[in-house]
Amino acid sequence: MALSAEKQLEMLRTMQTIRRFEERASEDYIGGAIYGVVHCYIGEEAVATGICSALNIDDRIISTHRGHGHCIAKGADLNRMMAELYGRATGYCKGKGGSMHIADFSIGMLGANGIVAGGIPIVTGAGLAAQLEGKGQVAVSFFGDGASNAGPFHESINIASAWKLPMIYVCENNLWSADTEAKGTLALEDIAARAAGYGIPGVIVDGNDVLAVNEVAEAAIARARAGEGPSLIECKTYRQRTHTERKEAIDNRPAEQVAAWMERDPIKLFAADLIEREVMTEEDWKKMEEEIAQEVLDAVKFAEESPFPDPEEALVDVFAE
Amino acid sequence: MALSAEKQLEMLRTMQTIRRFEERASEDYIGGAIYGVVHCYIGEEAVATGICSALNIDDRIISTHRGHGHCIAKGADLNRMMAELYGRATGYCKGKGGSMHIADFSIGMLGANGIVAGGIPIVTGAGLAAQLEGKGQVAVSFFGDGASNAGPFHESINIASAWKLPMIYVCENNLWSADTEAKGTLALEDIAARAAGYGIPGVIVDGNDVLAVNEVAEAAIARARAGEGPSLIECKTYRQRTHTERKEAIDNRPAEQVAAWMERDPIKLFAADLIEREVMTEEDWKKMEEEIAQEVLDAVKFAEESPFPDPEEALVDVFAE
Amino acid sequence: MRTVTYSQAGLEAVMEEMQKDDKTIHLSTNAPAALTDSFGTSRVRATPIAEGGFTGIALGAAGSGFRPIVNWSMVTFSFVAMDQIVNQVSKIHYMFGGQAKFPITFRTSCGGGGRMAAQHSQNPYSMFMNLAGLKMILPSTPYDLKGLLKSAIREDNPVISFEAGNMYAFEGEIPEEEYTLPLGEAHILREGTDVTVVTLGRMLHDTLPAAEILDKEGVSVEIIDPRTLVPMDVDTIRASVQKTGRLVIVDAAGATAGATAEIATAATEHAETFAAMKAPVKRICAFNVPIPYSPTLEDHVFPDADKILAGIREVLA
Amino acid sequence: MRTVTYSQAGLEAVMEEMQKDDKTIHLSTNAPAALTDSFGTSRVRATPIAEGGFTGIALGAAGSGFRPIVNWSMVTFSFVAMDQIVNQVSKIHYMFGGQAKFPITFRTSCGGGGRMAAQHSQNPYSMFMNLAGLKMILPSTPYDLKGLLKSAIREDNPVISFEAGNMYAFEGEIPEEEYTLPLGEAHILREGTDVTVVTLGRMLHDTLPAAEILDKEGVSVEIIDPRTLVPMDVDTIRASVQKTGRLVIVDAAGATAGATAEIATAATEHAETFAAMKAPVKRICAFNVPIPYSPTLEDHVFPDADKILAGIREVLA
Ligand SMILES: Cc1ncc(C[n+]2csc(CCOP(=O)(O)OP(=O)(O)O)c2C)c(N)n1
Ligand SMILES: Cc1ncc(C[n+]2csc(CCOP(=O)(O)OP(=O)(O)O)c2C)c(N)n1
Ligand SMILES: [Mg+2]
Ligand SMILES: [Mg+2]
Repeated sequence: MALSAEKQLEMLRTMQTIRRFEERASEDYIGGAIYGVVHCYIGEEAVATGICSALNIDDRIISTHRGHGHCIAKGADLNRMMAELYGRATGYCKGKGGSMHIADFSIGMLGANGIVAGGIPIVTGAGLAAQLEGKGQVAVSFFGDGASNAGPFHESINIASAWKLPMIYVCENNLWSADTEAKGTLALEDIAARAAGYGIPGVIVDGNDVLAVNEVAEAAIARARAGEGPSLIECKTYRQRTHTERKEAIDNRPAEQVAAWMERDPIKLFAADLIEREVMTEEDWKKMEEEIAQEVLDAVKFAEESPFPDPEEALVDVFAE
Repeated sequence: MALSAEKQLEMLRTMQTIRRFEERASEDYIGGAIYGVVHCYIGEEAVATGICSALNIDDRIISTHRGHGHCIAKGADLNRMMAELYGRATGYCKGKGGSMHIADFSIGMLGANGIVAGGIPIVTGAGLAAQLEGKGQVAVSFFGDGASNAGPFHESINIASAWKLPMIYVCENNLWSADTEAKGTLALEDIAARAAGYGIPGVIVDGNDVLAVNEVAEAAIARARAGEGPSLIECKTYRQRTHTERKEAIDNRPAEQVAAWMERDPIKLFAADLIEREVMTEEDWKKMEEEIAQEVLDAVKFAEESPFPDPEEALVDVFAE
Repeated sequence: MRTVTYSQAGLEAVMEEMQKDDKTIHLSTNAPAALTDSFGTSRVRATPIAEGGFTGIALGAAGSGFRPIVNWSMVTFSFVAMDQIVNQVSKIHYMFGGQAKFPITFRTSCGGGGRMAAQHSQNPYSMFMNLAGLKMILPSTPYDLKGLLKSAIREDNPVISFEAGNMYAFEGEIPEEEYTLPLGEAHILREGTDVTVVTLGRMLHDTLPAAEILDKEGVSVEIIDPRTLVPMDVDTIRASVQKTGRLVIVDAAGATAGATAEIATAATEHAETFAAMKAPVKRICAFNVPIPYSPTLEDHVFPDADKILAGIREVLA
Repeated sequence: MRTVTYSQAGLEAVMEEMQKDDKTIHLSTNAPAALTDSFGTSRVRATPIAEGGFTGIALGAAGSGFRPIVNWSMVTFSFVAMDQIVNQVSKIHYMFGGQAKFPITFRTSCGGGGRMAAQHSQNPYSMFMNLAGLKMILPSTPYDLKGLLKSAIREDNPVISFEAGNMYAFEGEIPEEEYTLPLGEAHILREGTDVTVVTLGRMLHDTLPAAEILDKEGVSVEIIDPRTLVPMDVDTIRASVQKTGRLVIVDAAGATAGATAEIATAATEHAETFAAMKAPVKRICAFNVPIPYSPTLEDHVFPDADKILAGIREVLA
């Protein structure tokens, strides 16, 4: 099914929004306005975008420590995201979470999660909820190649397959987990091969090609909505930046590997494709970029003008009232 | 490679020893001389025997909650085993462990383990030790179908395959985990299919055929000793008794399923085979059974005559001195 | 009133609450027949042996509008799920700024006395108390279990029910009509003026006879069962110690950094209570060892009526 | 003497012990370059992100003649390995009747202050104290870290080294020559007669200035750093409280069932110590909440020099 021009432009917009938001987040982290740790999704935007553009608002997703992309792709508000990074009371978590814990349950975004693989069971529970509700919703778990070596991956995907939960497991295989190469931590080339251990489909897709990702997502989602159970999708992708933002970040990945993947920047590729296919003009693209840049500036302004939480707020929210 | 007559008879002896030991353990559990909980291996003797008869004394194994068979197959002393079940000071664990925690590190038996899947990482560490020592030892992990759904299974086998550890993972698929059918907890017929997720061989074998088990074990062990890494062996078998011994045990498994497997009793099959192949006579078999019966009686006597540990012993062994 | 076992009381609580609210679901490795019969295998799930997995699944279902009841069975199996319990369940409401509710009830049997050895015997509740974000009950009778568990299931927060594994056959009376017991209220089982004895869980039943014996000797013992570990009703305990001047705490867990240490300190850090104290606090606890198998060993590890009696006498001396 | 960072001190301890004994191996998700360079990738393993798996692997290697050093990195990642820690590591020597030794050292960074939020900030050591079978160190200086960690690596038992994550850049002096510090001996950093202040881990550095201020006011503060949580040197603490009559305990963990509760109770349950006490015990702790991200929130959660000063004054009043 060919996607409408509008839809495709929306996807490009999402990808570029993630890019620009994170470029600014990185800057402000180095500058000191954002604290703790920031993991950028830059280079992997096609994954979150390709998947989430096939979802409805009441479908649910969960993210990882590298969460901005999933938030934005699921429709989160940039202002409240940036305010959260700035540690302000107007942030999604009132300043309690920061970059690693942005969530928006109202749009089915069950949160970034700081524990590798920790979110996979949780979103599988959203899949159980969807099955019990019987309204055809699905749930999507995003996780890294590193997470696919962890117990919760196995336990969750096994339960989902045994119970035929409407789940899509999306492995963002960016070839590295922090400074450790995937190669040394698993004896497989393709994580999708693990699907065989659960009797479910496992597909491999170019994670830097948003339309390709969207296509496999549509198929997996249709399968899930039809009650046929979970799928595993492996997206081959790469992070363009170091594992976390640092003032003097040292990238220990081979320079040629980095360079090769920079060539295949998912946004450049998609923008060029859209221009070539005359879905948009260079002009349109420039305008879109400018609009997005402005949105990010607005978000920063919102964050900057927001108050820090009152210290006593630290004692609130331990329990729901 | 054909096994010597002597070796085959030794295997039969091991199987029958497990059987008789556990029949008595069950009796004494019901009678009150053995405490806590007893999980019988009866019906699955061919697995431990087939595997362990391919191992050397300095190879290491780990067991599960259902541990007597692995202990005996690895060469543990019946007296000290029975004394442990009787809670006596002369037991393998000085009465601290009981049925679920019999270990004999001097013969490479790293213990029964009461936590489902809990032993799998531990014995994988023995595999790491073997690799570091470089003397060609291997390590074997026994675990159930139920355990194969647990995180530690996945994490361990993944690490072993990434590091090419000299490991053999032996899944005793007896179709049930306690009162829950394997069918409902995983969407696969064959657990061996999980090997594909780690890029290692996965083989299926009739777990009630001790020679067949031994054959696949030899191959996997040779591979491991050669530094080619781990294998997964799935043994299709069945427990003839309920999950644990109980005064009035209720078996909720289908009666036909139980009956069909009783037909395929691994000891009866192997004894008949040995007689048919004239490796032994009916007479020999009877004599062997009697000798074993006597050994078990001796073990009971040893246990009965051993003292209970002094209460103050409870405070010893928290730390090694 | 009618007589039910501790086990039955727990089941009734679950049944009644599942009847009442079809958003309640049940997860455990062995699905209880009574539940599947009444509510079907859709709401009552037999899970694979993957406590971490299904604890997380329960959390996600809770965040998606359901009210899961999870039975971990033995508390020692809960350690398999500890990342989900500590990093997710206890923190998620807070770290997301309170935007969603996570009503989950965890049931688990703890303790010892069953000759089950170290991996199936433990009273580790204090490990969970240091966390923030989990409520915890420790019911000592069928009446308490049913009433507290029903409140737990209705709570909009995660609650762990630490149940005494060797008490499931223990009988007690409960009312015919429906009732609940509030979380966070201690129960004074016996009023007294000479010494306050705080008992945790099943230790109550070994303490009551000791109190009777002392009563005959003219010593008046006040017995308090906190019933809820978090939130702890320290006010009731402090008021009692202010009256009696003496505090003994009895627990079938090891003392070190245990619930008993917390209760002791709740008294001794409180000015009025400290001022009223006539004797050192006394912890009567299990020895800090893994639980051994053999009866002679295991029986030595846990407090019993004799040790409790001796311990109380010590602070009266 | 020479000046090294806390981080360097830890690394030196590991390097020296790995040099000495080729049965030592190192496991962590990120293999430190300094170690792989010196000892190769065979002894220094970069593991998959599977803390449960590699904790168990370390245990099995320990039972097979090796001396693994495991670095969990953040303590919150250790919860993923909790079944291995609680059910296996802490119990295995005991439940097998002492037949084999399991020498393992676990290193982990704990604490807060880094704006890392709830899943990367915690001081959960008291959770492990209630277990039996694990020793634990909590070093507050580079000198202590190196000396204690070397002893830990030489121990024939599992030891956890709880290191303050926000202290890795902290500098201090260590001797040129080799040294070790024994486990189980508290360190009296400052003698005094009016009040005993027990500080845990990095809290020492916020307490010292408070003591200086009080000194100028004529109040004599004794500061004790237990250095080892298990075994805890209660004798030193009790002797001090018997001298000063007052006990304050400072911890960057929540109070509930914390190490502070244990230390408080070790004093108040001891007859001579209790008799000498002139004021209620005082815990100065982090609030019992998950650790929040925003600086204004996080700074409010942990004790600081002002809160410590105020707390000490309170027991002197
Ligand atoms: C249980 C756990 N262990 C370790 C970490 C530290 N850590 C954070 S991200 C990361 C790498 C994750 O790799 P991957 O899953 O491939 O995701 P990526 O960062 O590549 O997107 C590690 C080791 C953690 N957060 N949680
Ligand atoms: C982590 C954990 N969860 C639950 C249990 C309770 N339990 C003991 S044995 C068992 C079934 C194990 O099934 P399987 O692995 O197939 O082994 P089998 O008993 O069939 O040999 C269960 C659920 C346990 N011991 N450990
Ligand atoms: Mg990765
Ligand atoms: Mg089974």
